[in-house]
Amino acid sequence: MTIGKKILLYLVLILSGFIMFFPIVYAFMISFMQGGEVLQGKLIPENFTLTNYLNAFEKVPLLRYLINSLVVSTVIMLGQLLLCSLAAFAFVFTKFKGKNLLFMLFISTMMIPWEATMVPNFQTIQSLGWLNSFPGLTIPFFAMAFGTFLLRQQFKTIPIELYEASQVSGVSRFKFFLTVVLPISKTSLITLGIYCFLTAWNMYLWPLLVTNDEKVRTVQIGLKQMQTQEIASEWGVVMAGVMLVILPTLLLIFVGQKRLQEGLTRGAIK
Amino acid sequence: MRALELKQMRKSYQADIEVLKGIDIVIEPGEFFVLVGPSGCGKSTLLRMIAGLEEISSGELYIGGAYANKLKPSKRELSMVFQNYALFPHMTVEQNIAFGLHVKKLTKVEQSQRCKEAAEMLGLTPYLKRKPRELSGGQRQRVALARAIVTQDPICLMDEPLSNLDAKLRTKMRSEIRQLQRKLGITMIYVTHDQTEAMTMADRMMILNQGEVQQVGKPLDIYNHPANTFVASFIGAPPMNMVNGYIQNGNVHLPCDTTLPQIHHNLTGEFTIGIRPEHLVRATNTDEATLQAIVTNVEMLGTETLINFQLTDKLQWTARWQGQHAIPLGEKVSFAIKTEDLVFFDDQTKQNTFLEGVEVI
Amino acid sequence: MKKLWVVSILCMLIFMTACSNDSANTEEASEDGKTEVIFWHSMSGELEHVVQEVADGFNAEQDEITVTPVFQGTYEEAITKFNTVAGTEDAPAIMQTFEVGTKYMIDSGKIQPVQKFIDDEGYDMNQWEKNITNYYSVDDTQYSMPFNSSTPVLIYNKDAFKEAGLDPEKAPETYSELKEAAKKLTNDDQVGFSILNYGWFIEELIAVQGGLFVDNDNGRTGNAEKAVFNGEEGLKVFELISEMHKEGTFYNTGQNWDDIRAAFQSGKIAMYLDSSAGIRATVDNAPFEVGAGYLPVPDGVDRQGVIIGGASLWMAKDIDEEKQRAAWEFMKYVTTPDVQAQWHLKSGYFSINPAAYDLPVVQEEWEKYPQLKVTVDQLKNTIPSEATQGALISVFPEARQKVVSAMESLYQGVEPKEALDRAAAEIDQSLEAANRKNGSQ
Amino acid sequence: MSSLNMNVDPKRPTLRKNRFSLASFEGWLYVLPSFILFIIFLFYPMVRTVYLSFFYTDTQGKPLSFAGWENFTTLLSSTSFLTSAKATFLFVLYTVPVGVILALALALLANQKLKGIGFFRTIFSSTMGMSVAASSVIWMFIYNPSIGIANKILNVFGFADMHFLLDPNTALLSVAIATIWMNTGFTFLILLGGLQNIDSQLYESARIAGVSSSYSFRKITLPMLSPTLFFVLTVTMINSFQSFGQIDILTKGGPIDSTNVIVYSIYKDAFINYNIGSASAQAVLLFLCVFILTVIQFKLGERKVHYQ
Repeated sequence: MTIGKKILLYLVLILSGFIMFFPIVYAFMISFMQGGEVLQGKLIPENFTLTNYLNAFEKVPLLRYLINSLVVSTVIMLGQLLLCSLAAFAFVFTKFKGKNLLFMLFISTMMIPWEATMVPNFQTIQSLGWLNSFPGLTIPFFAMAFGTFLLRQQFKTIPIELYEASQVSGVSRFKFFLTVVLPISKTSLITLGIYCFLTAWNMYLWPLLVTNDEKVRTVQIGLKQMQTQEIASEWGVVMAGVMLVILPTLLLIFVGQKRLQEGLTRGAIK
Repeated sequence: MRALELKQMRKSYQADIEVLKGIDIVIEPGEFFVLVGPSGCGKSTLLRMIAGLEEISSGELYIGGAYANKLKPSKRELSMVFQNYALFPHMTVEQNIAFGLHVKKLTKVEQSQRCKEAAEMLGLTPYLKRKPRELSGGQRQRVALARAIVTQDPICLMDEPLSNLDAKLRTKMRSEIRQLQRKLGITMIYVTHDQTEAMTMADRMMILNQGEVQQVGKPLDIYNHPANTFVASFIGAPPMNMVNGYIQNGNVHLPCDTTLPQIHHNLTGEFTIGIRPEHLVRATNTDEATLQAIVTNVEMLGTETLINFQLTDKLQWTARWQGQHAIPLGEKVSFAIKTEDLVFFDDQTKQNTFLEGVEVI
Repeated sequence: MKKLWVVSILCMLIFMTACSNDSANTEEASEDGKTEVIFWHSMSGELEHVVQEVADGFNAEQDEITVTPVFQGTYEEAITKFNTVAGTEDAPAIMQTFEVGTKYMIDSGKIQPVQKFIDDEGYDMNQWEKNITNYYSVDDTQYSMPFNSSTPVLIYNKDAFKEAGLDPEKAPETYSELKEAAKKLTNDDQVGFSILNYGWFIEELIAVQGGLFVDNDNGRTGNAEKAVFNGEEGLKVFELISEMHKEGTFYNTGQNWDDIRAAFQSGKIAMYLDSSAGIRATVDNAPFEVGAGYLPVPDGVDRQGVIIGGASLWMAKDIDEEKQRAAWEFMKYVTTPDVQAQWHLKSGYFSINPAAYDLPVVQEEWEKYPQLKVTVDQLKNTIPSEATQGALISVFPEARQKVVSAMESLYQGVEPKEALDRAAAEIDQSLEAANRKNGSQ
Repeated sequence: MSSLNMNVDPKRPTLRKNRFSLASFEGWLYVLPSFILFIIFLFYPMVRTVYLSFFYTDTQGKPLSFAGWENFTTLLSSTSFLTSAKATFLFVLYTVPVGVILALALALLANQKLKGIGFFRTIFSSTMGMSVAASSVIWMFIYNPSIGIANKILNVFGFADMHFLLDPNTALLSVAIATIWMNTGFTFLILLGGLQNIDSQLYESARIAGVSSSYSFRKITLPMLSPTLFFVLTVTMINSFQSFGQIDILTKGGPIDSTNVIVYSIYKDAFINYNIGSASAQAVLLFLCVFILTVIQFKLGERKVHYQ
């Protein structure tokens, strides 16, 4: 690579990085603005004080919400990884009647608009007595067509010889799943895990519907609680809340990104 | 025909880790040149530097006399066969072979003509419409070869092209590649870790270890006159037998109470002494210098027999005898040794004392 | 990897314990002998704190009842949830619903009109502001208890007025004054006037002229069957917007409250209509002097006054009478002058109980924010009628969307009459469908 | 998948049958947990929705009387639904191809071996961590005609102010841009993973052959990346059809219904206008539409996709 090309690449990288990251920086700036500064169209706050952050913690039990979100997202993530990998495994490594039809059925669930399911699901959860509880917040999301689809694509790249080898050596299918399929697919599992976690972290309407209590409520509800309609929202505080809420997810991406990279290079050297 | 010249070529990834430590070599046009060494010795890196896939950290590369350090891979007029063949899974054999030919400013007709020739030469004609995954390992290997020769570049680089094949096929391909090279008269630079491949195929070979050249030369010269203990044990199977001994008063003392009488060199002191297995012949008459040892294992290969025996408590040697010898295990056998068959390596530098100071090319 | 497992297992553990705790929690509440009143509301931001303070005040004052306010998202979200749980044990005792949901709540059959308790106790309703309670009263039955109430006002930039040579102490009162002022205020960087694309403001601008929104006396004497806002009054409003927009003295700020406030505070617009509840924050945040005035009327039209906006508190049916009574106690507490004074000062909404305005705390605040008094006066001067009582429509939210679309089409050059008629026709259809359903019930 | 048959021993017919049904049972066992949850939380509500779409409902969502196809015929003949359908398709058209191409470009950029590339990768994938609600609020400020940065930038380049979200001609496009930004992080990460899985020797081979980089992009990168691309396209298309949060916050379906995509229209009918029958009918139509498109995509796509 010539120096000129390198410089050009870096320029493009920096430019696109700036464009991609700008909205987040903007939110960060707003999170330090007081009162009307935001509405007057300023870009850089007058001074960087933590008042808004303290306010955000005061306004809603943010810490409690953060812990709840962490628990809910982690449980959903683990549940999804488990169920999706099991189902994807079945779609790739077992043979049963109606498999293809079932797969199409699975995929079709992705197309069901959530608006249509919200109210009936709420009633189901209510009749199960799961309102205001972690099962109600998590279990409906354990099955996920998207994740099953993603893992199926990944599992399909595993050479069939590996499966045959395990059959020959008398290893049970489940053991093959645990000891061969899962470790090989680690990268995909981590990617999917991050995705699941983030999606769960960003849920709003469902947690709002099934909870009545700050003991189980999640951060996105907290964010909504900070905004107002008829009265001017304190955007500085709201953005401080946003920053606090996206901090864990950004950290996760940062760490996950590294792990991802490790996983990928390890796979490449082999 | 173009020669290749490497001058003090070095490669380092980080400042302190040097993968190649100054390689100097001239590869003659039309030569079959083999780079051999254990894995991790830097031979593939060297090949990739020649190809232009890796940057040259320092030193100079000349192709056909022209400075080529900064040349793009495609401008070096060479072809390359990769270890895993690097076939495009989504293209047919024909498309794979013809890949990139359009850059050579050939007409469509010429392209397909060349492609057919290459396929014909390698017996791939029936498979032209197939995808790589529908081929056997040997056929894939041939596709990779065809893709290299179709370019008609004067230099061809091969990076362990046979390592994914089974033993029998490997032997067959070995001679095929050699014949092909002769037929086309191209310069071939061939990387392998297999000393047999190197011995059987090379016009000349270069042995690398830990980024340093150990020895360069014709296979037999190297076999007969290994430059150091590394080369001695790397080239030849089974490897050269070695033991620490010393020379005193013109007598060679081996640690197994064996003393060889005369020596026509003026050597004295401690040495690592080596001897090829085939030089440990069965003692037939008593006035020969002999070595007596207990047989621990016997491998009969039909035309020859390998006899393992306990030289000292910790050291086993192997002898290779022509013919079939059913020796019971545990028997004490006498081996005759000729002093001129012994190779003496400096105890400190591990260099062959006979070759010391001699330029080895 | 190990760490990851530890974290996962920990999370699972928390999860498990949380599950097992859950059933215990619900029982605990009733164990201490107090009646628990769950109060669902949609007050977010600073308002949620004020609601909590009111509830805390009530809980501290007596030891029979505990009121627990729970935020349930926007009005729409809360109403969806209420709709689903109404009639079950998960239903709240008190439910806050926006003004346009009034007809819906009445029709739902899941609420208990507060009139019952007023009658039972002979509670004196006259201490409440008639112009507020009227909205939630149908056929002389008080259905819900007004809670957060607001009206629209004209907000303007006094500094800009001075610069344009206008009297900063005198807000434009008629359309011609408004237009003239807007013309003077409009320059390269500033546009004279703006209205949020929100149906409420159109309703108000019609009502202030004494015009009706739907037939059957604004739906107060029978189910509304036809939209009538496309009459003379509505046309005047739309013509005003259309003309000013064509002149370039009207700025389209979209549907977001915050966008229009941003436009005002950044000096992009000099006058706009805002909710009385938002005034104080606007005054605080603006880097210039802010004035407030009454809603403008067309020339030669007598000002009738404004309709109340905001939300009210509803009581659920099908719950223990004891809980209903407890909820009623809380509602009464909320309307006491002291509480209302606090509410008015902290939230910016009106006091339901006008007595609160005479309290020194309020008077002091008014000294600081004379703009607040303007809003109260505007409400006080309102002449009660079907027009200012506000419309009662089952499909009100939908109607508002249609009006917004009509407003938006004005900016695309559609004729005011055409825009209004189209919206009215669409609302007629919806009304017809809704009435048909209700009829077949 | 036919190679899976190989574990069946043809010499022992009795065992064969046993094994097969056992395997079949086992297969179901793995799928069962997901399947049960799908039935409870997706299929049951969907069936209910289909059921309701054939009824007149009261404002509480209870079916009143059978309506036959009327909900559908009313919808299909109403201009507002057709506007919604048009907006939806345009929105998908704006977001999916551009979004995927942008993410692919970023992934190609971030796949270079450069120092500090990890930092850029993190930056590019960072939008994945932003919730739709949070991002929408930020974009609301960016687009704000009076204070937003977007107009300030336009002014710097000498363009006049734009009313991004207020002009029916630009609103959908503006929401689409915000959506593309929100989705890029995830799409980027998946595509980068796909790129890194391509054997580097294929590119080296191309370098030696001396083909142009655009040629090797067309002949190597795209075909090798096709399974990933196919996946990303399918998923972003479905997601795009279901975009809701950004529309709710940025435009509320306006101005003049120009951004009133079907999902938002469903939301309005179900949660604001209490018109459950119509909402259900729209949900059914949306489902069918996405379903058909996905089936077509699978049929066309799987043919073009090269699994290794």
